[in-house]
Amino acid sequence: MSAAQFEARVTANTRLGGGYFTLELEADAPTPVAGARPGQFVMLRGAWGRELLNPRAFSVLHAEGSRLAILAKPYGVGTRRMWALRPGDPMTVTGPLGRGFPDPDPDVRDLLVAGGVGLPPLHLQARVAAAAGLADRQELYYGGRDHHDLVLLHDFAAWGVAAHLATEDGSLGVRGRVTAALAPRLAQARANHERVRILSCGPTPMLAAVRTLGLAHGIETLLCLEENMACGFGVCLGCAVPVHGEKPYRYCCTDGPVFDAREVRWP
Amino acid sequence: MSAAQFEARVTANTRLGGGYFTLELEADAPTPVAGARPGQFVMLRGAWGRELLNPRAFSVLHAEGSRLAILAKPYGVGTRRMWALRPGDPMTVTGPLGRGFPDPDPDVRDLLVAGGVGLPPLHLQARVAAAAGLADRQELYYGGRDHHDLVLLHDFAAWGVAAHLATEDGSLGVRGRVTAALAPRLAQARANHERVRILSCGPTPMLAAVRTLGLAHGIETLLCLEENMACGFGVCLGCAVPVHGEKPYRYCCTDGPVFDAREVRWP
Amino acid sequence: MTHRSPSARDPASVELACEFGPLRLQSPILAASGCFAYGQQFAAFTDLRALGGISTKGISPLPRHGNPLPRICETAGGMLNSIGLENVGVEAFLRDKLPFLRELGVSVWVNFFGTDFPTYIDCARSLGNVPGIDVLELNISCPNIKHGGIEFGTVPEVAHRLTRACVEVSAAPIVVKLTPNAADNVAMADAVRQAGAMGVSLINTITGMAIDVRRRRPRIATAYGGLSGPAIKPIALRMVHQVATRFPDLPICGMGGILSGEDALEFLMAGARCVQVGTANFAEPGACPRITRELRALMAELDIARTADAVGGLHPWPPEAEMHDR
Amino acid sequence: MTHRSPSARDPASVELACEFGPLRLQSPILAASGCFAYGQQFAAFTDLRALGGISTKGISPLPRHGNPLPRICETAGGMLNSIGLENVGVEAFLRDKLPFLRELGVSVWVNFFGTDFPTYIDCARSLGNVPGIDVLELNISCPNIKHGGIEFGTVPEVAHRLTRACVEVSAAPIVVKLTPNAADNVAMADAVRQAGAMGVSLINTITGMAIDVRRRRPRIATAYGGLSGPAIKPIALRMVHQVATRFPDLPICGMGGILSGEDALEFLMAGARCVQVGTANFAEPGACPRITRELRALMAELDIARTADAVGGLHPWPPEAEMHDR
Ligand SMILES: Cc1cc2nc3c(=O)[nH]c(=O)nc-3n(C[C@H](O)[C@H](O)[C@H](O)COP(=O)(O)OP(=O)(O)OC[C@H]3O[C@@H](n4cnc5c(N)ncnc54)[C@H](O)[C@@H]3O)c2cc1C
Ligand SMILES: Cc1cc2nc3c(=O)[nH]c(=O)nc-3n(C[C@H](O)[C@H](O)[C@H](O)COP(=O)(O)OP(=O)(O)OC[C@H]3O[C@@H](n4cnc5c(N)ncnc54)[C@H](O)[C@@H]3O)c2cc1C
Ligand SMILES: Cc1cc2nc3c(=O)[nH]c(=O)nc-3n(C[C@H](O)[C@H](O)[C@H](O)COP(=O)(O)O)c2cc1C
Ligand SMILES: Cc1cc2nc3c(=O)[nH]c(=O)nc-3n(C[C@H](O)[C@H](O)[C@H](O)COP(=O)(O)O)c2cc1C
Ligand code: FES
Ligand code: FES
Repeated sequence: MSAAQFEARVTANTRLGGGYFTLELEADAPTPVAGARPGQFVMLRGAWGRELLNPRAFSVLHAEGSRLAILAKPYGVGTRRMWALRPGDPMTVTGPLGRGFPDPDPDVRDLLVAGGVGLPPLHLQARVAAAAGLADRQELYYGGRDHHDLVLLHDFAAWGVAAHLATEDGSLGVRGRVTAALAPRLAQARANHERVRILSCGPTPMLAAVRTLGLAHGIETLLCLEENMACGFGVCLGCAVPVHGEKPYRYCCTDGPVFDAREVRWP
Repeated sequence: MSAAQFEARVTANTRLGGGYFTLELEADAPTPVAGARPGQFVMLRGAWGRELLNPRAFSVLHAEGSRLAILAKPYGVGTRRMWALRPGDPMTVTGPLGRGFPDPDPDVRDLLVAGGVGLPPLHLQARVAAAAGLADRQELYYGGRDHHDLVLLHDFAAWGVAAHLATEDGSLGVRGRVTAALAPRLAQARANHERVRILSCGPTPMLAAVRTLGLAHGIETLLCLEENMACGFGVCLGCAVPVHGEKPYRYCCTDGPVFDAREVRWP
Repeated sequence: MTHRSPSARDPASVELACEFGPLRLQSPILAASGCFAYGQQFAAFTDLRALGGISTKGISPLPRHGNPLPRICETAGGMLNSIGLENVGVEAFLRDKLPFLRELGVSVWVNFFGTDFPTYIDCARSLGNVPGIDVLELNISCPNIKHGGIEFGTVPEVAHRLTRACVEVSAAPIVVKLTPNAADNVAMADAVRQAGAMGVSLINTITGMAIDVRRRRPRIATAYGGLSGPAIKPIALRMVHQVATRFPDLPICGMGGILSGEDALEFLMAGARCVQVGTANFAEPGACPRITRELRALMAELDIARTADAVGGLHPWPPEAEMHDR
Repeated sequence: MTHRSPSARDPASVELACEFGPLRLQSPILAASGCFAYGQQFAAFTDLRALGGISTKGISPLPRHGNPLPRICETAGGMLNSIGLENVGVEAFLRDKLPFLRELGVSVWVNFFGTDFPTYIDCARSLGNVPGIDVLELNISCPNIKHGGIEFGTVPEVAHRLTRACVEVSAAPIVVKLTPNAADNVAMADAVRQAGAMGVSLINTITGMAIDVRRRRPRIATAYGGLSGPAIKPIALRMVHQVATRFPDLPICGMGGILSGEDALEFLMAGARCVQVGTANFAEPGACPRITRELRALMAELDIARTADAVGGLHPWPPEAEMHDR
């Protein structure tokens, strides 16, 4: 699905608690973002004049026809402005960009490991799987600081996707990091020769821990990475990802954002 | 009345036609701008981040208690943003600044000569005079390109201030420039030894013509000038006005914006 | 909304085509080096054939992998980059990238650099004699590589020698891209002009820094990077104007923070014969064609018939005594 | 809204007081020259006693009337000014302005300049031996006057001689304000340091231009003016960092685009011992006290006990292989 740049308007900006919000946008006509795979992203820019030049990257949470939604949290100056957007405000969208996760596979269990604003790709993967009747092939492992950090849980419940929650303060699910919940599951899968793969998106330290676990258990691990992006379509070369192999870098926006954990040059 | 800086919210942004709009603002508590004289101004700045640094100057159109209103027209980047403001949007206000016109005087006729966004000081002068029962000592000479360029006429009518209108296309009042309407009035005043003075605000070419007329007739002429301003309170030295006398410049924001036409160093 | 004077002429009658030294460009709006890669990615979004030309990512004799990450961050009205001149190298460029560019029918500017005299000259020789390359843009100004780059761009005598050496081995005309980090751009322009440069491009990015106070470290891994975007436009316009005023016959390609047709026209009026659009392409793949449309409309409004008529010719301010009519 | 780590310490416990060479400042936040006049106008809006100090408008031996208008215009994230160093002159300054400043109890920096060696020295002598003046800030960097100004600021040997001559006649320590228009700020800093300057201020404005395309003329009457504001912050930070890295013992007063406490902290971490706030004062007469409050809160959040602990000490980026924990 080739990408396009188009104008859209905010139709809703919903505060979810914990600082999270979903932003829903609508264009005048159906857009190619409706065909986005889980893990693909859009570049968004508001009417920011000459102060903020570059758009910001957001994973597609959901898209259909002329509509699309993302999940975000105020972080720096761009996301703080997005937090304050109101219905009717204009945004410029470019997408869908990048390569997403593989399709759900009836023969494989997807262990969806999410943290923070890394939820959208896994939320969309679960949605797609559920629509294909493969909800029971998806298991969500979702961690955060506290219960405010875990959002959109009802969707997984509605789709019939099992959710394993972890919070650092124990206010929801098991107490601890998401990897604590994941580790025994990987051991079990290995013991049972079960075909599983890890699909993960979240803060980089979490991804690093997931990667270490996945590699240790010899389980296919796909990481959806974040890098600072100026363009999102392969021209600025800002979004280099350090990789093993012939060349030291690949590009988050065009080669990723989904990378095989083995490829990523992390310790 | 000493100036203050305070936060306010837009309560109304009213399109008047011809590109003009009035912006009404309200602060949490009464502000010193309520005591502004006609010709005094405020510096306004929206939530413009780091792109536009400096506030913009606007004559006080009306102020009472915690409320104030200005009249404007989209011109450059700042006024274009103001055009798009909506109720609830925040603005930072500093004012009242500068020195305004003299009080209405029962023994003198004020010939209020206005053009474009130069109307507010004269509108406020007429309002003040009317409140003091001196509406009949005020005469408005108001010119524009066409009838869209002449706004808020009903106020003058309500106050009982006579209005002499001129449009370049003849669509309202006499055809021609406002000076064409003013010139015979000055001749008449001189012939009758009538005590009149000119109070004028508008585009610089108009002010230059008014000044020439006033000087030619030996009539006291007060011009409310515009200069690029960064601060509005006398520190940047950006708003120099060329004057005759010992020093080549005075400052629009602190010495003005109202200057005696004789003082201004124009040809 | 705002009262705009109605167009003084039909926008369709505005002639954007212009000359840049011996070159004929169909429009003065080109894409800037490092901000357009080798053009392909833009084909999906926009019609590349409307451009005046494309300046490629800087090419070196051998491929380069670039700098460690993070490589970019945003600042007020600008961005810092420290890409490190990552590029595919001469050989892969000629094989994989040039055919696509040549096909477009727009003027092809190949931005290039070396790390010392021999590699610069090698590069000029390999690229400067290939059909379909219209200009070699000699980059003596990249702040992001350790060797070469900046020192070539700040000492007039060195720039002179380097330019002369490249001119001698290249059939394609050489346009030297000057760095704003030099003390005196006029002296630099003079040096390369006398060495046979056909023209100059200015400006490249300005060395800058940003700090993440929470992590107490620079925002980009190399600490310093190149500042681009509207933040630098006033500096770029001043430099273009200085050089154009001093050397009215030297073709100048102006750039730095162009986001709109009006920005482009500012550069033309400052004395540039054509301009490049850089950072704007990242947010908006269709930036160049939009800016071209805006320039055309603005020239029509201001009754400027041809690009050449827009170049230079700034009016001085009248004496203060006559300023009442501004 | 955003999750901020709760303050690591009580903001009230943060010690803003700091040393700048022999001076003790009660806060590292000063008001910048030319952006605060002589202080009086701000008294109506804000408590001046909370400042670390005030740098006055540049003073010359005789009063100056400044440049023709228009003198200012805004650019993306910045503004251009060409005030032309208008000032009341030494005599009126000492008589009418200094008493007010001295009363405040904050450190008084008198920014000064001449048009040639004798007038510079004259000025240093008249101002440098007056009680209540804590620093003479030697402005060798103003782009807006025809004579003096820029040439003094770009040639290290000239700056050295000028600084030495001023140091010799002034009891007050001399801080030299360097210009970003020089090729090599490190060389300039070295030259004035060796000439006996107590410290350096950087940066002054950068020469820039803006064009009104509709009137086809420069936006300010002198065509070129000085660019200030957030647009130049990355350039200023880089220059402060370069000089601080090279001369860790030389006190640096950093400035350029500071609008917030976080901006100020960036300058401290780049190596400045104190900072000045310029353009921000125009929009917000209370900018300096607000920035001071923000700096205090941010230092508390980051568990920085004293201003001195905020200065310098940037962490380098870890090798890429360890970057996953960023
Ligand atoms: C492929 C992709 C998908 C993403 N999906 C989402 C999403 O669904 N929801 C969401 O909330 N966010 C998502 N992000 C992150 C989002 O793009 C950043 O939070 C956003 O760019 C921050 O913008 P800002 O203006 O708020 O912060 P800035 O002020 O631009 O940045 C503040 C600081 O954050 C750093 N920074 C900025 N962007 C990133 C980044 N991408 N990674 C690491 N550090 C960064 C900057 O260097 C700077 O230090 C995604 C990023 C990528 C690359
Ligand atoms: C004392 C005073 C009272 C004013 N009262 C009103 C008012 O009641 N209503 C109203 O609509 N406007 C008023 N103005 C004018 C208003 O301040 C400007 O229109 C505004 O600053 C333009 O801002 P902008 O961002 O839209 O334009 P900018 O993009 O800032 O400016 C565009 C161009 O206009 C020039 N310019 C900007 N300001 C001025 C100026 N003041 N005079 C001449 N040229 C200028 C700039 O140099 C630039 O070339 C007043 C100005 C002053 C000084
Ligand atoms: C990410 C990036 C990469 C760049 N790479 C190059 C390059 O390889 N060679 C070069 O001469 N200039 C390079 N530049 C500089 C631009 O061509 C241009 O001179 C500069 O960015 C100013 O223009 P702008 O403000 O429109 O971006 C690069 C700029 C950016 C932002
Ligand atoms: C209107 C204006 C006038 C200035 N006048 C002086 C001056 O007289 N002497 C001086 O050394 N610097 C002067 N400066 C420079 C500032 O002190 C400061 O170095 C520069 O503006 C960068 O800081 P900022 O971005 O916070 O404004 C002036 C700056 C402005 C904007
Ligand atoms: S974001 Fe520009 S190349 Fe990836
Ligand atoms: S606007 Fe700053 S001195 Fe008048």
